Amino acid sequence: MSSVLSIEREGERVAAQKANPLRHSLLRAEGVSKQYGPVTVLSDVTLDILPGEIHAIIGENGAGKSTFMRLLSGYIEPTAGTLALDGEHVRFAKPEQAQDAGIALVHQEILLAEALTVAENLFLGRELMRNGVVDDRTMRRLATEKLAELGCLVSPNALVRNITLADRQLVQIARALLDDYRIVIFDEPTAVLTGEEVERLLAIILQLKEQGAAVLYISHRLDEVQRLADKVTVLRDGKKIGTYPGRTLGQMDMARLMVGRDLAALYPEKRAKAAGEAMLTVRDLSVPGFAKNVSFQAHKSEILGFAGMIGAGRTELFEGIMGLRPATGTVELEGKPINIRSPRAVLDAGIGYLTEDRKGKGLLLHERLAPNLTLSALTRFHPGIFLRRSREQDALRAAVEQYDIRLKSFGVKAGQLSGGNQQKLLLAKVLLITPSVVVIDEPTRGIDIANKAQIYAFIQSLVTEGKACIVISSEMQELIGICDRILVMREGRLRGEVSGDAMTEHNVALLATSDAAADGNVGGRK
Amino acid sequence: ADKKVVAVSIPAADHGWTAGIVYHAQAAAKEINAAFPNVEVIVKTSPSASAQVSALEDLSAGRKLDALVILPYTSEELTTPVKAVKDAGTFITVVDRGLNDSSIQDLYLAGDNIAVGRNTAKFLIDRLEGKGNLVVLRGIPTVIDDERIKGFQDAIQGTDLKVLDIQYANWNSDEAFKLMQDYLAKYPQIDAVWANDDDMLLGVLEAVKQSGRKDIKLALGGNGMKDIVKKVIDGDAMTPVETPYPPAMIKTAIYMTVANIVGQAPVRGTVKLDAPLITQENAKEYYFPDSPF
Amino acid sequence: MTIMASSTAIRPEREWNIGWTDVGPFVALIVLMLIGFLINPDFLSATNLGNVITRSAFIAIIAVGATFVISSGGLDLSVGSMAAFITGITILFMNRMAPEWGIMAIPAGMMVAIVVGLFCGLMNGLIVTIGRIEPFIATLGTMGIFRALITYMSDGGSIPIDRSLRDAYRPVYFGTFAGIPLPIIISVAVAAVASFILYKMKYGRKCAAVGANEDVARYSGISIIKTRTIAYAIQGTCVAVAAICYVPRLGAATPTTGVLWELQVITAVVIGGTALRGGKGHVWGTVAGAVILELIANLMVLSDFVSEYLVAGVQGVIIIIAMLIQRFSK
Amino acid sequence: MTIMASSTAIRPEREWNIGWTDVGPFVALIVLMLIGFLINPDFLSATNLGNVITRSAFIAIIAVGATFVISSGGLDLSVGSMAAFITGITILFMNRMAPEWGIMAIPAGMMVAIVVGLFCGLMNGLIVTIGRIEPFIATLGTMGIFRALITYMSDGGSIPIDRSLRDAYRPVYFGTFAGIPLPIIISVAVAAVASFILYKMKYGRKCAAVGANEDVARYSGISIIKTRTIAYAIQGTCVAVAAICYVPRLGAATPTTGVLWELQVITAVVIGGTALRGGKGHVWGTVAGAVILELIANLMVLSDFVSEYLVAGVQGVIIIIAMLIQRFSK
Ligand SMILES: Nc1ncnc2c1ncn2[C@@H]1O[C@H](COP(=O)(O)OP(=O)(O)OP(=O)(O)O)[C@@H](O)[C@H]1O
Ligand SMILES: Nc1ncnc2c1ncn2[C@@H]1O[C@H](COP(=O)(O)OP(=O)(O)OP(=O)(O)O)[C@@H](O)[C@H]1O
Ligand SMILES: O[C@@H]1[C@@H](O)[C@H](O)OC[C@H]1O
Ligand SMILES: [Mg+2]
Ligand SMILES: [Mg+2]
Repeated sequence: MSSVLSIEREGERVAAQKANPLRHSLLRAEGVSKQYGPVTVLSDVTLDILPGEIHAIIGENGAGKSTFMRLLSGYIEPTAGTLALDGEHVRFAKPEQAQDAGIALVHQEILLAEALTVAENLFLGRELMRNGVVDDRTMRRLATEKLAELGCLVSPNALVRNITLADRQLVQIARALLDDYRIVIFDEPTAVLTGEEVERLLAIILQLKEQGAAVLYISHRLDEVQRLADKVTVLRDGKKIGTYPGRTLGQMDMARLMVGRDLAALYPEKRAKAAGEAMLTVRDLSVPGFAKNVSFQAHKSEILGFAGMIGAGRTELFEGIMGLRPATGTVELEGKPINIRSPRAVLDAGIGYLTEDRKGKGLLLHERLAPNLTLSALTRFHPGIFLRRSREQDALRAAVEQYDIRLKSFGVKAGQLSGGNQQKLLLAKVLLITPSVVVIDEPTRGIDIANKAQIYAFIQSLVTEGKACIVISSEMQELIGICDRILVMREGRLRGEVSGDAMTEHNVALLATSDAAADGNVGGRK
Repeated sequence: ADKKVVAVSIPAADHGWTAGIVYHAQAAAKEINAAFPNVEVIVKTSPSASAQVSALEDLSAGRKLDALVILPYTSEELTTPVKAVKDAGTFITVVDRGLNDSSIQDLYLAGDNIAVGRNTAKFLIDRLEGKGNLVVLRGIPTVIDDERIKGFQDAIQGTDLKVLDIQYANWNSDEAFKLMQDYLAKYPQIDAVWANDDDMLLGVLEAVKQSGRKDIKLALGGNGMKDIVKKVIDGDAMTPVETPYPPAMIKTAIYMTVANIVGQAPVRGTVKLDAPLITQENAKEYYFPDSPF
Repeated sequence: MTIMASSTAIRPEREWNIGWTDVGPFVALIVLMLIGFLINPDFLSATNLGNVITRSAFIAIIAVGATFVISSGGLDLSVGSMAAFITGITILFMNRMAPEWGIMAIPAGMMVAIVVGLFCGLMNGLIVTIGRIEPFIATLGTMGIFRALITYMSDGGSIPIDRSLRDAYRPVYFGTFAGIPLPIIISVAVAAVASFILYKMKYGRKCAAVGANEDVARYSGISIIKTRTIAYAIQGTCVAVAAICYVPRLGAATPTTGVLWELQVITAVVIGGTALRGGKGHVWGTVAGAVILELIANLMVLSDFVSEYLVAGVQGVIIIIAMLIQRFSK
Repeated sequence: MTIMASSTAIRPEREWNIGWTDVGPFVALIVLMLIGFLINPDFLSATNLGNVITRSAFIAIIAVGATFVISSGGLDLSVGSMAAFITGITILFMNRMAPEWGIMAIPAGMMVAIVVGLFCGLMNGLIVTIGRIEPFIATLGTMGIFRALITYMSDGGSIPIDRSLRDAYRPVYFGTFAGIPLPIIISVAVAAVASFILYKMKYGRKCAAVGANEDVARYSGISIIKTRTIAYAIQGTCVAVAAICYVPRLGAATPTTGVLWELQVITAVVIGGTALRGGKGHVWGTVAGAVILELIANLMVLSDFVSEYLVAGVQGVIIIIAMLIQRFSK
């Protein structure tokens, strides 16, 4: 506790220094607050944004980061407080006004029109013209170039509907880089990105800084924050805790400031492996176009990781197993074959799947929490044909408690929860069917560090109860930190397996990328 | 003293002929309301059979009706509801499309649809000397349409007149235009066309004119639309005759009903308007240039 | 498992969240009644109101079914001609059986109606779901098919119900129970069952989920095909119930029976607060919507201001104004 | 802390993405023609095809406008009665001016038609966007209004065009240019302009974006209100163009002009490949859709298989089968 306080004091010092700034502030938020009805989401936040500086905003899920960013970029208006641009008072009633003032926001959510192409989305609302006609050729070329800078190789003609989440995120980032903005705000840009894409993005952000732009950067990946940030502002419960010089803060310091107290270790201690009998057996599973002849077993009380690069086909493999895509092959649960043609049958058999796309496929954003919670467990939860509303409310209360879902009112709709809390609600939803095998696709995407630890501990407790847990993740450290065994996929095929001491980033990366190691096990046992 | 209330319930203007009905009913109401201070004539139109049933309920719910003049949208569906009005002591006049139970009406006034079909057929037999290829356009599936077709078909039975084709064009000139174009494409030799309503005949004539075909000798309609009667007067070669089926019959019916109520001139029974052939000689009697129909 | 104490108290969800969408149609209803009273005091007479509500029963019953279809993200344009077709089959069946079975032909015919309705709805549903055809087109197609069938069955004329059955059947439309006309009771019962299904049964949840987001529904193990097909089957059954009540009122099926009902039905659903693109259904709002439509027509008949030619226009204006009031009084 | 190297191979993507949605309607068109030829060789005669395509021009022109409305996420049920209303006003205007202006009354009347169409479309658009009324309801309302107005203007009868203008105006429908009937040329021109707007102008992008995802559009600085209102205005203008071609065909406006066109128009758009829930519009597909509808009707008459009573049913079946073929041959 004492360390937190000392850091907080240092924060005040930084703030005091800034009261007399040498460089003038580009954008200043003065005592801004945001209320939704009786709910206060952001209260009395004051912040200066200086040119040529990368300013990270960190805080727990639901701390109000996204709300603050939306406020700075004209998507919502504050209920109290003011904004000043170059010392002049400004009001942004619409995002365009903020954009005209040189402020661009990359949203946490993916906001693209799925029915349009990549290039069309990229230039939406500011199409290039030539001889009075939209200049598709040039736009396609620029789109290809801009995306290539970010390491994204999708065709500009592809419909957004048909590209992966990661590619969508890159398209969205590219939108904010098309023009020379003075302030670029990134809200969780890397949540769905992996490897080189993240590196490329960070390089681009540093370049923006070199060019004198101000960058606001939100991420739950504290290592990124540490590498990038000149300043770090911490929000907690809608209030500003302080602004700190970036390099003075370690990751654990940041975590403490966000949470307000000390945190336990991120990864739970690994148990001595009690290798249970086979729980899930998958044989020769193929998902046309995505996965070929995949066979594996997951055991009772085991955490099994699936690693691979974006596009390796992991998501589609499990969507195939879940009956959500046409697939061939056999799946057995504790020796009993499962009908993988019907999602319902798979769920009922006891395999739960937590999608990586929580907004698009996980939750009904316009629906209240209780119906969302019980949607996949209707039959288990409401035996007979009637709904048991009070049971449902009890379950919601229990879930809110158990999964520590932060909300201000039980009456909110799922879409009004912050990203991290949506993820916890989704977790609660999937576990409500009491599956014996739980598949979690990207369990901590966009999740703050404290919640991450919670989720890991939670996964641990699931296997202690005797379930098998499969974790698909693009964060290798996470897999290594929690898994008993990791399977690696590349181009739709299983390329190998690592376990025990062989679970190193080097080995996994080798299997995921190179042909040399293909079809072999790297130091693992079979 | 209390005003006598006469309600007039008719279909909405859904094609030329019913438009004529609405026009004449409103004209009659205006004239009578002006002429007889103690009579109130109320005209209500309905776009469907069930709407008309509703209108009957509404008209009789608020006030006691002394008389009802009704042109039923369809026969079956209006029989019971009209009987309910009758049972409340209202004088019932039925026009054109009859009810299923003729004991309900006090007065019935109608055209002769069988005769419309029969007289047209007879003329065709005569002109074509008993042989030739015909195409027929029929209206909206209703009893009226059925009767006309039946009158026509019965009359050509046993002759060498052959009906090549018969299809619905819903008493709509646009649909008739298309249908006639298709008939023309389908049959290389057509001697005569019969559309059982003049709205449709307009479309037919346009299609024939466009095709430039010379084989079609006659294109006949029915209903006494003023434009067609004018053709007859002018001695049009393709449309030399016409059958009347004047929408003004509603006006006659309203006047007769009012006469019964205020004039103490008992009028009960059935009035069947003839459907004689209108030819160049008598066409003037059937020509009313100011009527909308 | 929780390593953090949850801090601030969370506001409980109010048990009844009554939004404007729920109340709106009823407010519109009341405003219309007031206007009606000002125009013609007879408007509020028990007979008149009874008549109006009774006759809104057909559309209301069918529209309750449409609430399922629309809420699940579908649309059904075939309801009007389906009603005509079912009426036709039912009458033919009753007439055929009347000589042997006498009055018992009536309940038997009602059973036939329900079975046929269910079947027609199922057909629509399967074409839309298994056939994956845009509902608008699919049901436009079946609309033509049902219309053709009734025209064929009636030879273009009409299929009247046998005289021997008429009197026994009459009370289904004209009878009252405890002073309330039977069609009102039937439609309230249908709406009650429907709102029970939609709000108290699992199926209702599925329906709304499928309409709100197909992917989420699928990932939650809800079968889109089954859910939507059932919605169409419910629609078909409702059409059958409406047809059963309809027979004694008009005594016959004709090729023009039920023409344009689909538009009225959809209008009632939308006025009632259910969004055309799917999601939550508002059963009672739908019923209010159906009554509103009938009231407007009734007002037109009772008032003497409007030229007969302009009735449709005034109705259009009233509908638009009613919706505007709903929107802007939020 | 991810250290994986990305090495995704570039997925080659064809420069032009021609999907089934683009070709489907044309394939269906060709299949229908073949069937037609088998049934009756006259089917492919120049006169017959000429007639059919010319006839489809009205629906095609209106449906091109509807492609904008539907692609932007709207719907317009009022097009049929709007067509009647515009036809009526135009004829009244021409007749009034004919004595003074002679033949010049015709082009002047055409201008009037366009202005009135634009205005009617604008009205629809504003009610939907500013009034925030579900398009289905809003345009159902204006449908009633336009229908009432034409009924009123014509006293329920018909408004025929002045004899003195008839011959001069006739060629607009019956004339040909280089052997091609004028309505065909006009509708191709309208479609060409429309596809230019939709695919080559900024506005087209906005339209698709608004229909595909309102939030995204709004966040991209696109005004939903403006975009959708313009779509309705374009729709109104297209209706006016169709009305202009229509006048000489029958020489009169009546209360039944354009009845049920809205259903045909929407069907043409959907058959053409534009999704009813909005997004990308397919102008040429729409035109093909309109021709398909007219072809089916024509086939019914030319074939001798179908009882007159069942025509509507067979049309329904064909439409459903055509859509099924489209779906499953993907
Ligand atoms: N429209 C709204 N109505 C009510 N509450 C809202 C609304 N929008 C957001 N909230 C609430 O405001 C709080 C802050 O949300 P915000 O999205 O800003 O959090 P965040 O810091 O970005 O979290 P995360 O890291 O999970 O993205 C949350 O509790 C959320 O539920
Ligand atoms: N709808 C689609 N159409 C065509 N290709 C697709 C589609 N969706 C995904 N792909 C491609 O299929 C491959 C498999 O993607 P997938 O999302 O399964 O990978 P993953 O291993 O789950 O990666 P991630 O880490 O993104 O979850 C990728 O090459 C992707 O671009
Ligand atoms: O409405 C019918 C009309 O169109 C027909 O021509 O004549 C008889 C009428 O009942
Ligand atoms: Mg956020
Ligand atoms: Mg994935």
